[in-house]
Amino acid sequence: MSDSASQSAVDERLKNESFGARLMKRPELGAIAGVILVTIFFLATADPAMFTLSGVVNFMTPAAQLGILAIGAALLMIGGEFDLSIGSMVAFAGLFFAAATVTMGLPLSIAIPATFVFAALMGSLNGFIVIRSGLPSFIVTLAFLFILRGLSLVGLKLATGGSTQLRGVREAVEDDWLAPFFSGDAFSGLFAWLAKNGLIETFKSGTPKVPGFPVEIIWFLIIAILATWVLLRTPVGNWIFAAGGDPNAATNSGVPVRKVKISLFMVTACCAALVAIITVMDAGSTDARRGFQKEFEAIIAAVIGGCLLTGGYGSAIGAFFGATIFGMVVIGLTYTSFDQDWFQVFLGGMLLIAVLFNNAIRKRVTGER
Amino acid sequence: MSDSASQSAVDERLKNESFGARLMKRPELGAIAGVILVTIFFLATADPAMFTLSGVVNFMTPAAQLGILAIGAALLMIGGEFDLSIGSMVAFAGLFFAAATVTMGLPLSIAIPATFVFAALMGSLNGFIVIRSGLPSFIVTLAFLFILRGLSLVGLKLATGGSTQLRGVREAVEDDWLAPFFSGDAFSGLFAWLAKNGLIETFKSGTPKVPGFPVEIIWFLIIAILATWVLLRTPVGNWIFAAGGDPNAATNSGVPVRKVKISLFMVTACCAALVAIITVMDAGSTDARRGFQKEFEAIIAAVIGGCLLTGGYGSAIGAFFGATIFGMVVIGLTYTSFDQDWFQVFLGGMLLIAVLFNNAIRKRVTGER
Amino acid sequence: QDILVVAHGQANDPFWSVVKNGVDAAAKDTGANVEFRSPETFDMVQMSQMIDAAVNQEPDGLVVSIPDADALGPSIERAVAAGIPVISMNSGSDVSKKLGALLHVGQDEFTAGKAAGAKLAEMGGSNAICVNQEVGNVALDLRCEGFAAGFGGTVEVLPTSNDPAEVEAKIRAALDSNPDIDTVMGLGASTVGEPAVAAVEAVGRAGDVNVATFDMSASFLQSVVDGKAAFAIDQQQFLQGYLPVVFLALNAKYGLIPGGDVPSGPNLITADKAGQVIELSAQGIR
Amino acid sequence: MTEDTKFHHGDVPEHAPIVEMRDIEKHFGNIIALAGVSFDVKPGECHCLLGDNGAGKSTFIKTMSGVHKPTKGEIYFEGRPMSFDSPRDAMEAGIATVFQDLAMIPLMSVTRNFFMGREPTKGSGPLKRLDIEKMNATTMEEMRRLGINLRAPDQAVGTLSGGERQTVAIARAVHFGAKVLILDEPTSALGVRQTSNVLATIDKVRKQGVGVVFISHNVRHALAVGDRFTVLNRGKTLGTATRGEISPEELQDLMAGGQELAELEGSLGGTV
Amino acid sequence: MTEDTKFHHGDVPEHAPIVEMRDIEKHFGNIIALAGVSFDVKPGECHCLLGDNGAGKSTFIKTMSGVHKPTKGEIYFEGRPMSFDSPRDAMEAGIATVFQDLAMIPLMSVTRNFFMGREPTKGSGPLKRLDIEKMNATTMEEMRRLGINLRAPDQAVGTLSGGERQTVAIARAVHFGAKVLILDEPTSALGVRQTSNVLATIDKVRKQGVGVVFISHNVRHALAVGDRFTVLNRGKTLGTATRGEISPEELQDLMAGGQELAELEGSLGGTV
Ligand SMILES: Nc1ncnc2c1ncn2[C@@H]1O[C@H](COP(=O)(O)OP(=O)(O)OP(=O)(O)O)[C@@H](O)[C@H]1O
Ligand SMILES: Nc1ncnc2c1ncn2[C@@H]1O[C@H](COP(=O)(O)OP(=O)(O)OP(=O)(O)O)[C@@H](O)[C@H]1O
Ligand SMILES: [Mg+2]
Ligand SMILES: [Mg+2]
Repeated sequence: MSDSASQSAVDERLKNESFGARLMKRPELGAIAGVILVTIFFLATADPAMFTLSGVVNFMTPAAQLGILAIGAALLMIGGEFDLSIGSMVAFAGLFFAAATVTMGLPLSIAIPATFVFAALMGSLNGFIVIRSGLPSFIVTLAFLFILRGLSLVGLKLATGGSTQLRGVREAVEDDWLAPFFSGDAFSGLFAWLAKNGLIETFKSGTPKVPGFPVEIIWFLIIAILATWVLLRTPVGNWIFAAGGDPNAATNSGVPVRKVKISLFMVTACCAALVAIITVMDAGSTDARRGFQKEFEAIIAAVIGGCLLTGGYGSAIGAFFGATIFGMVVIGLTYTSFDQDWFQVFLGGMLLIAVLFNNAIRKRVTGER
Repeated sequence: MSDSASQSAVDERLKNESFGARLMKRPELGAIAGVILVTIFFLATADPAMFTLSGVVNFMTPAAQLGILAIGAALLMIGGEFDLSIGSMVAFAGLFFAAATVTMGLPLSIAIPATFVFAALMGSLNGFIVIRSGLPSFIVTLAFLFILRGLSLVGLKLATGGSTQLRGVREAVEDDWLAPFFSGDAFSGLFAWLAKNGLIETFKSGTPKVPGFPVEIIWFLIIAILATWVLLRTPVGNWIFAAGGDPNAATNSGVPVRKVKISLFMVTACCAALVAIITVMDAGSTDARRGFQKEFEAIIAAVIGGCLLTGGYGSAIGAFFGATIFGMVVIGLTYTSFDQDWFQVFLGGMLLIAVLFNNAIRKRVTGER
Repeated sequence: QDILVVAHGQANDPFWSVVKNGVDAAAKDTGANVEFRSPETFDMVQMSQMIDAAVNQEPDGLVVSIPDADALGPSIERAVAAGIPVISMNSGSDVSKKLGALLHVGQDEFTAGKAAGAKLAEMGGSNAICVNQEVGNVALDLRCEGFAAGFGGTVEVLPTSNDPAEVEAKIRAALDSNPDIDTVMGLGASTVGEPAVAAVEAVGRAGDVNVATFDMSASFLQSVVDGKAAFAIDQQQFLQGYLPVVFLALNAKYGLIPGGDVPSGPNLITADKAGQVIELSAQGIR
Repeated sequence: MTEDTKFHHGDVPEHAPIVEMRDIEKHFGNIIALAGVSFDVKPGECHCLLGDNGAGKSTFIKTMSGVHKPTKGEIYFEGRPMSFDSPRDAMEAGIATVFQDLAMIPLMSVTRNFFMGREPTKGSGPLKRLDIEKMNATTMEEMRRLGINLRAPDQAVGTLSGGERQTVAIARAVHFGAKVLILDEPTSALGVRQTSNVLATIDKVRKQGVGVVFISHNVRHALAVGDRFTVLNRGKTLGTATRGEISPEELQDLMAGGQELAELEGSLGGTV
Repeated sequence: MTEDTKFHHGDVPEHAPIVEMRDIEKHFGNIIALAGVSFDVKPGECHCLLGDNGAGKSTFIKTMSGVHKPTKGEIYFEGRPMSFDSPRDAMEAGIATVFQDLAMIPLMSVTRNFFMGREPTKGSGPLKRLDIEKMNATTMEEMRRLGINLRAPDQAVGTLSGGERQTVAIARAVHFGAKVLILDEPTSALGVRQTSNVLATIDKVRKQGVGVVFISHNVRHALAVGDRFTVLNRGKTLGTATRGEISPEELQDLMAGGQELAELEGSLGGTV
């Protein structure tokens, strides 16, 4: 049976493939052409302030917050399910966290884990209902979209005695040793030193224009790398692709599809909780409208980044670039001199052009048809 | 080869099936249990006014407006695609129609066909891009969600000279012979006669509580019947199911998948245009927020009614019941004495319970597992 | 007595939650049975259907806001025809009488915007952005229009979403790319006002740029106290919820009704008054 | 069907080919699936396409039935150069195909799958509608003819057994096959009885002047009905042989890609 | 593989069965797929499950491998009553299955499909990761052993040819098969060479004491490797025969559901 062992080395049934083609074939790099196109567009049309350090940090901050959600959503979509409740989860986890720190006065070392545990519980409830009932996750999590949003309002009114804003979080957590991990800017010492040495821009007063790297960007990078590692390099990643690609076939091949899906719901909810914690600590307050429609934007970012709505295909890095494109376009248009009435028209047009371009490039490079 | 012709008459491999089981197996009837549950709930909790004639008409009106969109969305979903731009299309077609009648003073016999033609063109553009690029329709129509919404804003400002609200439609079309088909109440003579004879409720002043049957309900019924007929009794219906079930297999079997999908995009856009015309004529005005999130609600209604998000399965009657459930819950809560703060919690809870109940009943009756 | 309130703003909107708190307080004080209802988004079609639903229940009084007289007119006239006393509040002062409402409690968005614009112009502003978190919501669009009318100088509308991070980034972007901007007008305190203050600080122009906003939140008022923001516009919307209910309750009981419209604002809360208001704002009363 | 059917008839009818394919190449990205294959099928003959797994048989017949566009090469249909844009075009020209993956929609009923793309209607004008009774009756009848007794014509195809599903695809192609019938491993999942029915059916349609392209891994099935045999190997033809020119052993050798089978032959005792 | 493999060995080893199924019934809604089937498989034997299309073979082995829960009936695994909640449970007990629909994810690569659910890792702690090189090498090797030379292990399974895909499923089951190996029509899409390899592989694993359940429509394949033969017909057993007790003709007759084949036999010339 040792026939043709030599054949596998050089197979006459293969053409040579360029390096570019091999890169573009990877779903995680698919969205890169879109990022480049959008960058070129704004380099040409936007105020140069957009691509200074402070400008980049400025548009990467909302992109990072969206991106953390988008990566969670992407994992779940690859696993074949949706979670429409993440936007409401941001509001509800924010309320939970704010109430824990302000109303109950708990230290962060308790409040943060508690928020995550709580979010994970809600996520697993979502997952459990989906798995048990066999209903589409779209409709189940939609119900939780409404329920959690409503509960946030009720909870806020309870916690504040009538207002829809709960404030005082910043004061409550200011001195906590965990606070720097979840709010403010990282490496502020480094940036101050750079500013002193004239390596980065400063205000006239001498303080650096960018006091540091917002922590959400760092979280965003960490989570993107972690999710990519899990997807591509661990058994669980394989199970996620399998569960989304064909749950029946996956179950029959011994993949614990139910466990995988429930875990993904928990992860997604925890991503929402992380965004909630970061934004609540940044803003110092929370209100009932936090995270409004974020589920939608997260799915958009994941799809721009190459995830299939039908599951089984996509990548975390793609969601990363998708969120970046979305963030750049939304914020970037403010740097241009277009009439802002046209904002949505441009937003839609840019999204469409970015994905079309992306797609065209990929097809051209990989020779797919 | 004439073996066992007798076997096909009574097959020992079949158990008897109850009539209920056969009914519940049909996707178009799946949502009926949910309607019944919701009705029972409101019978128990709501003001009895809800189930008087005027109450029913009252909640069926929004249900019908949503339902017209939902049927379009359901057909498209069965065909395997989404249209996220229908909400914006309602706004834009509304603007188009209002501008045609008010600003340009065209008669309805020109304005209405023009609006439909225009909507169909936009729909086919959507479809064309989706088919040509091979991108998911989710992302393409999302771009049009933004573009059309933005254009509505720009167009309104142009048409009104700065305001985002265009008024005066009612005055402009009042005397047009086509107006009664698209606005107001049908059979109002009949209802007045019924009221005079005390057969239906009146206000203290003697005017009937229900002046007639709102035309949107009649359109809703017509479209539901038509769509069901097309789906179940025509070749095109078969093609729609096939195109959504597996576009490759369908193409290989000779189904003109591209044409089917583009037509469906056009139909969906025309449904949006119809809703736009009806609501603009009813309200007498239009604004830039019309139809906001209606795409979402339409998809919800279709999914409640049993459509699969992955395509290839669902029904128009299901979407009909789905929209009815949604409309009943949204308006019905107005008739109850629940605190508005809890509105969303109830809305979510009711939706979840309705679909779970539905599902449980169907499984029980058909013995599926 | 049954009194129904149908408003165009949602219960989770900071502004409208205060209105609702007023409604609830009036319900308690009068002992009437009051329900507050609103559509899920700014949706005139659905709102007219909700008014119809309210009319069907033949309440003893109906309170409505009227941001679009064309769309809501027929439903309100139907209520009046059915013999239900109607009071309009918040928006619609111009059409209230015509549609048959007894009176109007509130203040026009346009007027409020105009007052704010005039005040900011007086404070030295000449180049402003009006940050609108819900473009197309006619009630909000009117605020910007009024602001532009009162302000006189250049006014650019900046469309954003409800997300504070995005609002802050966009305001920073606007300030970065146009150094002439000296005034930021927000249409909501917690969604726009607070991020606007943060954005102005982040670009290092605190003091040069005047920030003002419609409505109030405790955090924004704190900024006013601290001198980081100019003022907040208070419509005293608690009154818009409270008074109509009380009037209708009295009307149902004794047939009493005031003779004319009640203006509830505008009321500019500047640094000197802000301190007292913070507590009340944190409780959802102002 | 009559008992005296003879599969082993001698001569290939001499006609111009219905479909002729010349030097077809097909690449998928960097993968070369076909590296120049020529092939034709004449009316009334059964031309067998044989070859190892992955040799390119399915890819080849997909270019013939309009699913793939060839990267290079020409297709002649009834003598004229032709390029099918879609399977529907090919179908309308008279080519019916049973694909290896069957091209069925699992969620749809047997009847709806059977008539997918070519639904019969009754009535006219706005009342024109599917002739459901006729569709159901035809489906049950055609299935029974191939040896499958369906429980009900509205069972979803996804819940049929493998062989039942394959039979639906075959029955459909036979029912609509006009000039050329392409069968890609049609008997792979079929039972003994169903297989014999399918082979008999091939013989019958061939007699009616239809050109049949038959792909199989089973030498016996190929020899039972084939008039000519073309063997593919790694994307290229190893040549075409006419019935009688070649012995079963030679053919089996070719199908396995030449010398390699010899090593294994002993262990199988000729059972494959 | 050695040249002197003998498929035709006489005696069935006398052991207690690994899996025993008693009076299994399975209903889907109002459809009765199995109406009481008993079956067992012993270590080191190859037990063939034969029968017409739609007889219930696939449904039966799916209850054995934990996919379906039987509506009625008992399952004993190594003598103890057992009810598998999921295929994973069955797998962990040592049952590996090649399903008729193969249970592959088309969008995933060959390697990822091969190891799906049982991925080897290297490293430890947070650095524990898939051993990609080993996975790729194993996949290529196991495929080559069954006669398929893949171009690259990262090709998506959806783009493989039918036979290549089936071989992935077989190679996977053989690689992981521990105590019982269930093969549902494993050779249906395979070429001559691949088929002979698979039959030889069955023989090899049986010799190692694994119990094999083999479903086929090909009498020759069944007779080549089978020790016992159970025939299903319309959801019921027609009985079990031991090698030698039954002639190929009798078996073929039974597989076609009894007398019905006789009518067709003549026309086929024993070619099926
Ligand atoms: N869409 C595709 N993308 C990449 N490679 C493909 C694609 N389709 C087929 N191939 C490759 O082309 C080769 C030929 O495949 P094809 O399906 O034609 O083989 P086949 O002769 O039908 O084999 P079998 O007998 O196993 O069905 C295979 O090696 C397969 O991996
Ligand atoms: N999920 C299901 N729902 C309804 N009926 C089913 C389902 N699965 C199988 N059946 C029916 O049960 C019967 C047995 O199917 P099964 O797949 O077990 O047959 P099989 O013996 O494997 O046939 P083949 O040789 O064609 O593969 C078939 O008639 C099929 O239609
Ligand atoms: Mg093939
Ligand atoms: Mg089977």
